[in-house]
Amino acid sequence: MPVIAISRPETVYGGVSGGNRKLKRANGGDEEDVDGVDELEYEDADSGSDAEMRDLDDDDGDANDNDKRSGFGSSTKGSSLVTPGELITEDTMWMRGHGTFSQDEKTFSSVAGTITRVNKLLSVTPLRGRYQPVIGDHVIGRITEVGNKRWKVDIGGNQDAALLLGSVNLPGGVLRRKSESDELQMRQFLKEGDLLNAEVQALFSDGGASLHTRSLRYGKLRNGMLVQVPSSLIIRLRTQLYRLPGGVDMILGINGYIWLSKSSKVAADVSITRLEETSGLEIYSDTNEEINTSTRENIARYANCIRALAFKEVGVNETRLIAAYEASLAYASAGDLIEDEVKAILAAEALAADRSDE
Amino acid sequence: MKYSPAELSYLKESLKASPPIRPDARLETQLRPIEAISNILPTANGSARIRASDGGECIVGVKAKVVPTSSTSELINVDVEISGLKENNSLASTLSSIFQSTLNSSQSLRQRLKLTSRFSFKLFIDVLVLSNQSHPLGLVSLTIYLALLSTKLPLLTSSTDDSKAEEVPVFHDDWDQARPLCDIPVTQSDSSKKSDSHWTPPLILLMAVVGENIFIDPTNAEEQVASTGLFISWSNGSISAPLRTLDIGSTDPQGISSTVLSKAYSIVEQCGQEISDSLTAVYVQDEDASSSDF
Amino acid sequence: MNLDSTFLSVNISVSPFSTVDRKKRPRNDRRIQECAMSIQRTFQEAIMGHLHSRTEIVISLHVLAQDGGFFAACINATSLALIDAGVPMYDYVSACSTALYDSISPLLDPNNAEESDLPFLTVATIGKTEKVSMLLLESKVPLDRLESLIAVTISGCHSLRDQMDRQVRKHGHLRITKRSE
Amino acid sequence: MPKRKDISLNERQFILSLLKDSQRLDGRAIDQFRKVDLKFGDSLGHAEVQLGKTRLVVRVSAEVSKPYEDRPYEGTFIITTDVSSMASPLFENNRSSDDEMLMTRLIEKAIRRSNALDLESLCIVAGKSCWMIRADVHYLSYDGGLVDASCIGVIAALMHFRRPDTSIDGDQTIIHSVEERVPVPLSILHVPICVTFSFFKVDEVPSSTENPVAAIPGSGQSANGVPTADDSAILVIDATAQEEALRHSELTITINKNRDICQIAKPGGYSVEALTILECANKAYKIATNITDLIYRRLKEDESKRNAGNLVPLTAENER
Amino acid sequence: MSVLQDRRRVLPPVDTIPLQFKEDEGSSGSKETTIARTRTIRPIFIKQSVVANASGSAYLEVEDIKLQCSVYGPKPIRGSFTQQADLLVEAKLPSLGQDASNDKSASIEKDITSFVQTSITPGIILTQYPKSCINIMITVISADLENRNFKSLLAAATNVASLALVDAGIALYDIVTSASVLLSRNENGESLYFDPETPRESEDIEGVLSFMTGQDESNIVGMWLDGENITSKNLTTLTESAKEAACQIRTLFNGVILQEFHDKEQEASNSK
Repeated sequence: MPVIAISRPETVYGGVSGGNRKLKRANGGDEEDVDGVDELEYEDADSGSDAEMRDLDDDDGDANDNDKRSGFGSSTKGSSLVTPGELITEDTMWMRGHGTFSQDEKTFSSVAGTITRVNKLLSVTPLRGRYQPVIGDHVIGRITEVGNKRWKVDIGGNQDAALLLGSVNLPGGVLRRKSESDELQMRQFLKEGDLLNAEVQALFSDGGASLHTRSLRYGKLRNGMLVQVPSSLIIRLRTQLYRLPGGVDMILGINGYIWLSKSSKVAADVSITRLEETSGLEIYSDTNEEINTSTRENIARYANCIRALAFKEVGVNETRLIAAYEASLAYASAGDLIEDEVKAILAAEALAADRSDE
Repeated sequence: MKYSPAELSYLKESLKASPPIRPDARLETQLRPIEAISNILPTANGSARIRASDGGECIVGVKAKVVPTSSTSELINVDVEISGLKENNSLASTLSSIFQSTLNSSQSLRQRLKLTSRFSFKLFIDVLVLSNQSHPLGLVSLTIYLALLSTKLPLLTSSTDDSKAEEVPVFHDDWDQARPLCDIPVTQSDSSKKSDSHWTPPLILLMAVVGENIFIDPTNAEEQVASTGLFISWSNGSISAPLRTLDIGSTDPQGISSTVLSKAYSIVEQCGQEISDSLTAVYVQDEDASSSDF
Repeated sequence: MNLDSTFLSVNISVSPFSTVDRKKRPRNDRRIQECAMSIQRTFQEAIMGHLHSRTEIVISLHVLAQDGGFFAACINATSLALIDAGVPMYDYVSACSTALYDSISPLLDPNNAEESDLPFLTVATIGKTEKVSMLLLESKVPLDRLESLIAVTISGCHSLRDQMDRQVRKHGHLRITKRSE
Repeated sequence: MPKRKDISLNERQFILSLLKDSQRLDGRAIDQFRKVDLKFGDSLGHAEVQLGKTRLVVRVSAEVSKPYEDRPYEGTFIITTDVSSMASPLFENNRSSDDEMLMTRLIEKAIRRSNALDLESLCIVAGKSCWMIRADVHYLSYDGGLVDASCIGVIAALMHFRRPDTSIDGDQTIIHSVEERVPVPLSILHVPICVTFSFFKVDEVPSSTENPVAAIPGSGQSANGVPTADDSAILVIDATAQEEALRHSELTITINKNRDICQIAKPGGYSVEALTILECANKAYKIATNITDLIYRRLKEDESKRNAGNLVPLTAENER
Repeated sequence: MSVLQDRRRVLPPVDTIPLQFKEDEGSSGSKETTIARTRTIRPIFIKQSVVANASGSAYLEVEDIKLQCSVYGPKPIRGSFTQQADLLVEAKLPSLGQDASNDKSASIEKDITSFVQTSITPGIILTQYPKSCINIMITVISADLENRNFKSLLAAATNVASLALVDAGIALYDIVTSASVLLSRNENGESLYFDPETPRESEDIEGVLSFMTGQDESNIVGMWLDGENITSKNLTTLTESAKEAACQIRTLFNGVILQEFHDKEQEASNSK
């Protein structure tokens, strides 16, 4: 196995600003790569950049651009791509959602992304962007600040979410009133850096969110590690808790934070009546359980599989992840999974499995 | 970034185990994949850009200037800028000082920069760390290595002996006549054919120590649970100065044993050559690519 | 600070190796600071900041090589980066510069040598309008030549807007196909 | 141009609606420059400018210094702008805000970069010694238009200033005292004048008489700043402090009597039609002509006052 | 402000150059002493509690190296909560105004800071002081940076910081001591010197290592080796001999600390 895998870049710095020499250097002659990166990949990227160069050369200083606008009309179909300032529709029947703005009764896009329509609501989903909380989302967050009767939680959104002292389970039962002594020992429950899973309870008008952990499914996370992927790769499903082969549990936070941990003995869902018995101070414990080597290895392997899916921008779900995991078993050392070409293979396997599943 | 106690203890136990389990299942001696390219800056004598798989990115530009040899004791100037941090912050100045002293202590590099009895080239190595998740030392070292490999100096056309009459050096106009600063082996891993004058830039490898285990190219999480950071330099096929411990942001710094130290030594001995060969291959390829353009 | 809108902060760092002669610029160089501030004010107007109150967007620009059009390139790069980050904007902001040659003919997108000898002006527009969002002229130009200079520059901006749009689309399609494979 | 001052909502609406009807609080027309009051002090190179309630003093001084290495044949010239809380509590001492930085840059570009002062005439011995001219601007009171006023002050003070004469004797440079030889005026190549235009968005301005322009249909999004096709901004010349705090963007044009634009700066903000900018340039030219004439008139008055007591007038020395 | 310039003082002409004094000959130490002394350290003068208003302080002198270190803290920090104390080390070189290259002395200060910080942090029980910070200021009163061994200065700086920490009564796992060594290599073979005075020659290896000598395992807390072609055997020799030297220093320190403690107790009982 190589100590280090080095690939050469697919794209180059800004086509608009750079000198030609820079572009040629990076694009020319990619016949052989350093350590066997997928040939096809390269050629694709290459021809792309070549075309890019031609475009720039041809059009330099050419102010005539009417040919472009004609393409805009087609944007009403399917999952077509729109860019900021592009006219989406002149029809006034549509309600304007995220990613749009209106002017003279016309609707324009404000981001680069794809158009989505739900009934009469027209919105544009950006290709990239930070997580936008929705009520009911199961998310994973990290405490950034302990404040006055509330914690600030990083959930990968534009703003930190708030977790009120009143929205968590405290030792001694769920329905207990929060006392002043609770307020003083907030840092004993959750402190800066702690990870927890929670549900988005409410949204504020300024885009902020508030969370709650009033269920045994939620609370502090232990016995494992976190993997982060873009939130756009996670699909909202009925449940976000999965038990994976190999003794690993996964919580798929809608915000793209994924928690992999040792399978717990208790079933994921506990009836609400048993809540009080189980919510001692140990739910805020920082000590991990005994975790054996094979579980640790599996967790690392799953983490690499998730990273492989994210690398190819493949949405993460249970079927795909298990398929990727099974495909990864062909590599005895999970360390091989960090190479780009292996990642691509795993992602392809995952997609194939998902398709045949349907 | 701050981690939770549970995460840190999970990580520490995994890394202390025998064999250790890294969070990305890498071997102790395995580096993360990188994306590298040399000669990206038209205004520099040599340059390189490396992107790490965790999003870290570093750009290095090398520029040479003719100076009277007597005017300066240091012929190599290294300047590190880290995006998002203030100018002259301690991380950037630590890095500058590490690379500056390492490169300046190399006699053969100084020899190569000498032009005439009165004049030499002075190298300005400017490092720009665009983003870094983990400690940038390793990334910067790889990029400087590649940038120095790609560095070319114009060919001197005036006489090399100016001890009698002072004469400002004159150079050849044709860039194709420029000579490379470093020796590039014709075939890779052909390190046996080394002569005394052979010189390649030093490579500094950063490692994290956790318990009795050593991890090359540590991730941010690994750095936090490490006892200490350790870096060892690989130069011209052997271990060279500096060997140093380094604070890499451990939450619980501890001492290390001499067994661990010798283990680190053998790890660098094992993979130093392979890493420098891989980077040389990148340069050779970039060179071929650019020459086929013309 | 205005809490009703996103706060943009712009940092420009110019690498010492970006010019032919190595030159280390202090980060508080006033020309660079002025440039950063103009970019901040230009984009504050172009992004829909009211959607993200109490937030900050940090824009870091690193200039690696310079050969004219410094300011314009910074603006165009910022535009593309904001779109890539999914920040809602009314339209692309595109910028371009034009030099005046021989006191008569406008010269679009001058390079370094041309910029140092000729007067030139930089204009930024939001979308394809005749409206000027940012305008900077730092050298002497006869009043009667101003109109043609601005006109040429605006058309340059419009052309750049289309070129940028093409790249964004190309990149977007690539990502969509990647995702729906 | 200090950091935004808080203005009550009522005040804001009142000022904006007045502007919409082309009226201003101080009774000026929206494109009227305030009366410039220019005085010279007893010493040479001391000018005082008053623009409405804005007041400043400029003091020019000269000393012998060493030229920059890369420009051995030129003297040096620096302008310092010292905005302190004396002018207005909005300014903090020793801390320059972004706006102050822009202002300093503008004055510098208008006068120094436009070569209003002939630097080569300041050279004494090439590469060895030269005159360093220094213009210190002190602000006494602030009510908008700092750039415009400073520019008038600096250029007038430079024209008023006389530096000691020098002569070279072998490798010695002799600086003659005022008593010994008549001091020499600086060589001013042209007179740049700054005019600042302020723009206000139409759609944010409630009209006092009619209902608001082009009602935007109640969409979820506020229509703030949407560049609509037919609105044009309200253009105001020489804004007061209040107007400066409310404006949506500004444009500073520096122009001289020879119809040379020395500098234009519109650092972002609300967009303006290109044609409006041309219109502004033409207006700026007219204003600049008037102000230039005023400066010359005042200089002449000052000179005749100074010469009144003198037996020998200095005209022969000055006319060149 | 357009230029940063001191306007309160009358400045000298722009092209002024500072005064330069003639080299004082024969002041630099002769090399013979180094050769004579191999596996012993130079005599050290130590004094604790030298700065009255610091929490703890120490003074250390080895020939031309004169160092003073003061410790302030633990004191509370403002802002967000921290689980353990922040340690802040700062080193200051003598600024005699004669050093034209300010950059260089800044980089030396950084080197001292970074080495001392790495070395002494593992010795301090930081978790005992949450939401607080400990400041360690090392002042180099005198040191010849040009002709003397820099590693020996680093070792001395670490040692003086350790002593100051003890004086401040801060909870420690162990006292960190540091020693410099030089392995000279030439055709006659290898020879080893403790606490070298002069910098290494091109073939030599020099280094400084910090230890927590009270612990059997994992006791290397800081290391900096310089030299070319370092073999695995060289490494072992250097670490082992540095440890021996560090132990010597530790023994010395123990005596001083105990003596100081006794003196204080004596004083306290006398005053009663």
